[in-house]
Amino acid sequence: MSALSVAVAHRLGAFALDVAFEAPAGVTALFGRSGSGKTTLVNVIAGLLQPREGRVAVGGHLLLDTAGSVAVPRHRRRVGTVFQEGRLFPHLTVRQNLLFGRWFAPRGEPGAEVGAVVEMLGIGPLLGRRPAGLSGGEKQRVAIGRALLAKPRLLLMDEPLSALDDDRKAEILPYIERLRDRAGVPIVYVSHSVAEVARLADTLVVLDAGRVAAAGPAGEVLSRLNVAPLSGARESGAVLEARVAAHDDDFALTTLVTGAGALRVPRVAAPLGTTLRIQIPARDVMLSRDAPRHTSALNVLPATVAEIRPIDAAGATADLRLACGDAVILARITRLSLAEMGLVPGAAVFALVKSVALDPARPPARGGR
Amino acid sequence: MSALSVAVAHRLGAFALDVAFEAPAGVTALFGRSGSGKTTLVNVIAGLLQPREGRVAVGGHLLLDTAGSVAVPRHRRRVGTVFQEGRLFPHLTVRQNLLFGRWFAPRGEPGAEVGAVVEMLGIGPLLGRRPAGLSGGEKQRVAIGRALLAKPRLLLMDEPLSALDDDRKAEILPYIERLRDRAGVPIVYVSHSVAEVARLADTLVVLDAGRVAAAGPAGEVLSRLNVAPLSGARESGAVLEARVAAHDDDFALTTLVTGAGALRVPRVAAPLGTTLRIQIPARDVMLSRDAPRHTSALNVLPATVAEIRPIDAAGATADLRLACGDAVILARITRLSLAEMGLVPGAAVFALVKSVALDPARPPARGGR
Amino acid sequence: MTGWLGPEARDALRLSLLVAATATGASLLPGLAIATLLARGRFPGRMLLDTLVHLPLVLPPVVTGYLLLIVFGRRGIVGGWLADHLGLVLAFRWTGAALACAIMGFPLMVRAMRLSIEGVDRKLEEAAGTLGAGPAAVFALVTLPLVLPGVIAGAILSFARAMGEFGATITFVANIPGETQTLPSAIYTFTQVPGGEGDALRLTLVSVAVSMLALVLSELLARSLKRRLGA
Amino acid sequence: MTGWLGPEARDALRLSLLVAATATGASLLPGLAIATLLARGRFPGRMLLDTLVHLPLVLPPVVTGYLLLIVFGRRGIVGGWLADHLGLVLAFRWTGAALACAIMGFPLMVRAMRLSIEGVDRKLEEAAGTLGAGPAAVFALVTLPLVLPGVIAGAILSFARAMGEFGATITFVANIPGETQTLPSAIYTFTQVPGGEGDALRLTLVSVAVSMLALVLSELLARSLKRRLGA
Amino acid sequence: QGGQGPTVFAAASLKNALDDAAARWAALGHPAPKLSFAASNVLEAQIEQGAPADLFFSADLDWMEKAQAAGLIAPGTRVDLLANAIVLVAPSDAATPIDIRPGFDLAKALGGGRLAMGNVAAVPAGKYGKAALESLGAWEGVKAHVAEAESVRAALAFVARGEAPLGIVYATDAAAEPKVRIVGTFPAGSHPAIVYPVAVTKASRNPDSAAFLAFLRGPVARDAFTKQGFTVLDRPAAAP
Ligand SMILES: Nc1ncnc2c1ncn2[C@@H]1O[C@H](COP(=O)(O)OP(=O)(O)OP(=O)(O)O)[C@@H](O)[C@H]1O
Ligand SMILES: Nc1ncnc2c1ncn2[C@@H]1O[C@H](COP(=O)(O)OP(=O)(O)OP(=O)(O)O)[C@@H](O)[C@H]1O
Ligand code: MOO
Ligand SMILES: [Mg+2]
Ligand SMILES: [Mg+2]
Repeated sequence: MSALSVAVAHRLGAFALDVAFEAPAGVTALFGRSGSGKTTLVNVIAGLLQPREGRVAVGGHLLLDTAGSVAVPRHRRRVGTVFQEGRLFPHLTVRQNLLFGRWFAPRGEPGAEVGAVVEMLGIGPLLGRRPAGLSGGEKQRVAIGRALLAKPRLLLMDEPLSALDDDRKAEILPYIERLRDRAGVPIVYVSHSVAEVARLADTLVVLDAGRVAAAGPAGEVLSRLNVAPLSGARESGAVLEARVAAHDDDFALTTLVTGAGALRVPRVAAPLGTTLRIQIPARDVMLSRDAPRHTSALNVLPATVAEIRPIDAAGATADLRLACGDAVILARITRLSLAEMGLVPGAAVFALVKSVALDPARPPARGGR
Repeated sequence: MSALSVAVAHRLGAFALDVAFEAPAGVTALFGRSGSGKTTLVNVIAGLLQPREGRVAVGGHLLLDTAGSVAVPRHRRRVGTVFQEGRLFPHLTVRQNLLFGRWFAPRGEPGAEVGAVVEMLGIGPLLGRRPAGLSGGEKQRVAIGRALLAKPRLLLMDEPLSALDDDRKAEILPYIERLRDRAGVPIVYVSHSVAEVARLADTLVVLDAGRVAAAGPAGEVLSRLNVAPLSGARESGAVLEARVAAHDDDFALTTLVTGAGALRVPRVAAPLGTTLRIQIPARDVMLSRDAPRHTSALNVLPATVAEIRPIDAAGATADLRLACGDAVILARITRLSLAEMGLVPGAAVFALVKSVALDPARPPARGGR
Repeated sequence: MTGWLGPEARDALRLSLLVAATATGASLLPGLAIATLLARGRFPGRMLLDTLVHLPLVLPPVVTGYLLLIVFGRRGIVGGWLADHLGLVLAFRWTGAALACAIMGFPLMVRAMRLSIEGVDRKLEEAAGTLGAGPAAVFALVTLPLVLPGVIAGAILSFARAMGEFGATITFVANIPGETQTLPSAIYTFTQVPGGEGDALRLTLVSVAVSMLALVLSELLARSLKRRLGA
Repeated sequence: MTGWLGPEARDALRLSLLVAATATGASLLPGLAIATLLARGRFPGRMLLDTLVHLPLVLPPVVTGYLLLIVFGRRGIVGGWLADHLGLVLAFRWTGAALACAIMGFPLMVRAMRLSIEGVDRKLEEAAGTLGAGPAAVFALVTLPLVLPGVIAGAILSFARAMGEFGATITFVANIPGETQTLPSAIYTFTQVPGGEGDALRLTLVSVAVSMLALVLSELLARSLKRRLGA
Repeated sequence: QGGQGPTVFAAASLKNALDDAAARWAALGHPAPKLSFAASNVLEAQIEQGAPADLFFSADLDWMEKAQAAGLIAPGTRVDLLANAIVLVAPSDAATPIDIRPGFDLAKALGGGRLAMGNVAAVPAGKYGKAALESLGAWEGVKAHVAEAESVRAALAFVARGEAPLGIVYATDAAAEPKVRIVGTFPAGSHPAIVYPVAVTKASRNPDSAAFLAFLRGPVARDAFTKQGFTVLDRPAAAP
């Protein structure tokens, strides 16, 4: 049984939403350009918009089924929502905003701990204040805390981190990951950032003009080349499963074993044996025909060119799929290099992966990656 | 005479703003963590907040001087502002929102052209609608257009692109660059994104807890290593001036001449001889002791290690300043590589710069970088 | 004071305060309910209810008083029932004066509340819903606090109207000193006798002073509310 | 209709419409100005102005009418000046009835407008300012359109009050058929004589019908405004 | 004749009678008079403030005298034209005659209910009622049970609706209300004469003013007045 099952058809003026997907537990990222229907879909799931036709189920719970005339009212859905525009209660203090959902959540059930959430979001000094005087990022953090503390059965987050700086993101992302992993709360996460999505998402749903352009396991979808134009050309890359195999305390490095081979990355605070997900952005993979020596690239993977696809025949770059051990990784190089190196499908190459380009999927490697 | 001169002291509750800086024409980026005072400063410049003490001058115009009792009312400042939260007029259509400032701008003066702005922002289909039904990103785009079309003498943009996807950003950034270069409108740009800042900013002002942590020419500030922790460790890098020296139509590449040597980058749509600014992110520079051969790295620059600074002694990586021709570039590598390669100040190395890692400061190289 | 205001005048003042406070207090809940219904409801009889609420404003007060007499009098449809079943008699009682004042001020109160309710950002209510708050909780915890300025405005309008109302009051419950003679009734009486202007003026000043006090209090309350929302 | 409503009644209806429309129309601008002042201003006499505006609500209508007569009568301070210098006579003219109704409805109108003005998001006005709009332009192009629901509410309250007001009117301008006899004055007169109830009822129904029409129109207008803002 | 009819400021209780009389006057080919009804005190204040009244027709002597004292009345024009009586009424379904005589116990007749009457300070019928009860020695006993109404019609309504078991109203009103029955009439001597004086105002410029006053005293108008239950006195008053 999928943790989240959504099928919706609805019209808003000239915009038509027609979307269906299933997602297993974990984080489902909704991805797509501005105006592609992400917020509209979020509204349907949260029960804020009654679609013309639709069916939404979370875990075992049927929340909406227009065919069967089921429409659980929003306050019984227990779908904690972080809205794109904050929506803090102006008459309540930050503390009261945070605790709002507590009143209505079932007493017995475990949920996020207030102190931990406050600490993680760095909003301790704001607790006694009212939203009107908060900065943009502060508001957004309070909104995240408010949704987390409502003990939701599903967490909907509509671009929750867009007003935050990288450091703050780096503190919040692992928390969301822990939520996913420990509490088992499924999360729907709307984002424009491939890095965020790659890091968090188990499932990726790419929307385009109200329709599903691609959906499936995040690694698969991100690796599929034709997603790139939709998702912002810069950031496509391969996503791999990785197991923590060794820690090197001297150099603060961790060795990960992946289908593509062993990779050394800045230290990851996860016990040996943990399984993580990492992304290797295509643009961070350099190719060499000779085995490179004396370079700063820690990770050199022997590989075979599987497919070459110019993104754009008139463009400067080409994307290559490389068979690398059991896995496929992506590399983006200039067409000139392609020609100079004489690469064709079947050619043997070395892929140089800068260790700092890895995106481990659990507590962040502080100080660069 | 500086194009923008700001000195402000003000208190808001427990928060104290005490900031002074001068900036030449071009884009001044305000950079800093959430709650550091960026929006407060923007409000002072726009005339929305009267500080306890302060002096603000734009070009020849004194806008505020609490000592001299000057406080030009906001509608005479001609400071076009893009607010962090949109602030579209709900009772007006998108078109009326866009044209609002036109009514008050001096007739004679040239200004942004409506058609071009609408096209660039991709809001043509929205013109007849009202803000209530717009998506988050659509609202933000309309807000940008509204400020641009008011023929401002100074443009203040508070995180204008945070709700936009990369493709859309890639369309809007060059427009802002053109505005800076052609129309000579100074721009104050608040952002969390080092990539955006590096690309756009001539001057960078880093705020921390209401004070200026660093200020000066963007290249300088970004290259100064100690800015990194404040600005988000991932993105620091060197910023160089570059001249367009040659175009290669076959491979869609452009050769740029910089103080560090010649660089080949995906084609830049700028005439020969144009001067641009580019950023070389530290994490996109790989080092090799031997001259590499048969690699996909188009740009190999001989360099000398000038300084080695572990960002964090317990961290995995170290930052290196490299003397490279007349310029300094930055590289971030693991401490393990540092040890394995035996690098010390004075060592000769080759810096491998992935061409796709360049950030040209004028019309974007579509299709990857 | 004792010298300046005769005992009758003091009775009238006391009674007016009681009547106005009761009228305002008792209107609050029904006013809020009807304002919410009018602001939010989409039901068939909506326009009719709206008209009904406005009626006391449109009708000459004497007519309203007469209608009250017919409906709430001891022999009236409702009044008879109240008297027989609850032992609640309104006619010729201060409670009747309070009813009359409540009804005369009702359209004012409802309109102020309604304007405020219509101004509430429904997105906040939606947000409260997603946090688990049912409709009643949303109303109590989000809508109501945001609507407070309108509630205060409505209350002060109703109170002021009650301090000034006499047409409906005197027609419904007459003008019995110590029982139903409110300040305006007393003022009216004085204006009806040659030479009564001085007394009328004195009572008018008292009435104005009381209302001014209520007004100032309401403004202070509203201002403190606003300050809280402002920063 | 001719048979059902006598010529006097038709005169009264015509006059009431004229008076109510004039009173409402003429109050709009001053009402808006004072509502803005009260909502936004921070000046010494603010509370005094506030009380002054509420006065017609607090005072028994007859007292208000009496004060009007004293001030605006032909022999009054202001009335005399107006008559001598502008040739404008208000007392015992329909214009005076309009003045009386305007004043009686003024607190209601001002409060509705003020509530709306207080609800306007000042950040939008700030944004308009940065786009070059001076205070007047901001008011006209941003504040006013956003305040329209309050203006409509204020207008309908003032209109309804004018349709029902008689205490101040009859005192200030008397009850001259075809000249100053409004519907409520006529209704009042009918209630004062034996056998007048039928006529009073008929006129009351007319008055209610007119007000209901105005109410429905205002609701439709408000609804279309809301729809525009909604999507 | 063309011109405008005279404007008459008259007590509201005269409406029916004056409407009738005015119609008869107009039927004779005169320009119709304009009748403005309100409470007598209001009318007096208005005339004092320069109201365009040609005739003042008050419901009691006090306000006429005040107007005369203020010099608002054309000397020699005042006529005490009509008279009325006050009666005790009860709801018609519960009416038992009451013997009104000195010392009668009205409070007992009320049986705990209220005595409805016009405001005893303001409304003429109230003033007369109080005077009558006082002279009969019944006031003190009933004082605490009085419900004063804003007008005599309102007092009548209290009785007609059964809110008050008894009320004091004009004979003219009682006659017209089927829901009440007269249970007693106050002796004429028990209260000041109930007189409706009328006069031309000093400010009147209407050529028909005097003629209309004369008409009101004439036989045609008399018929209109008596039809409403008034007694026609037509007693010229001495100039003050
Ligand atoms: N009225 C106020 N009272 C107290 N503190 C305030 C008030 N207004 C702003 N502050 C505080 O001032 C600080 C600076 O706010 P500002 O909005 O300038 O931050 P910012 O740099 O724009 O942040 P962000 O990136 O999150 O938008 C914040 O910590 C905020 O909480
Ligand atoms: N009431 C409406 N009438 C007409 N069109 C609407 C309405 N509501 C939304 N739309 C349109 O539907 C589309 C999808 O909106 P939605 O808010 O879901 O986009 P989004 O994917 O969340 O975009 P963003 O990333 O910019 O927030 C937009 O083009 C929007 O203009
Ligand atoms: O007009 Mo009144 O007589 O409003 O109370
Ligand atoms: Mg959205
Ligand atoms: Mg900010």
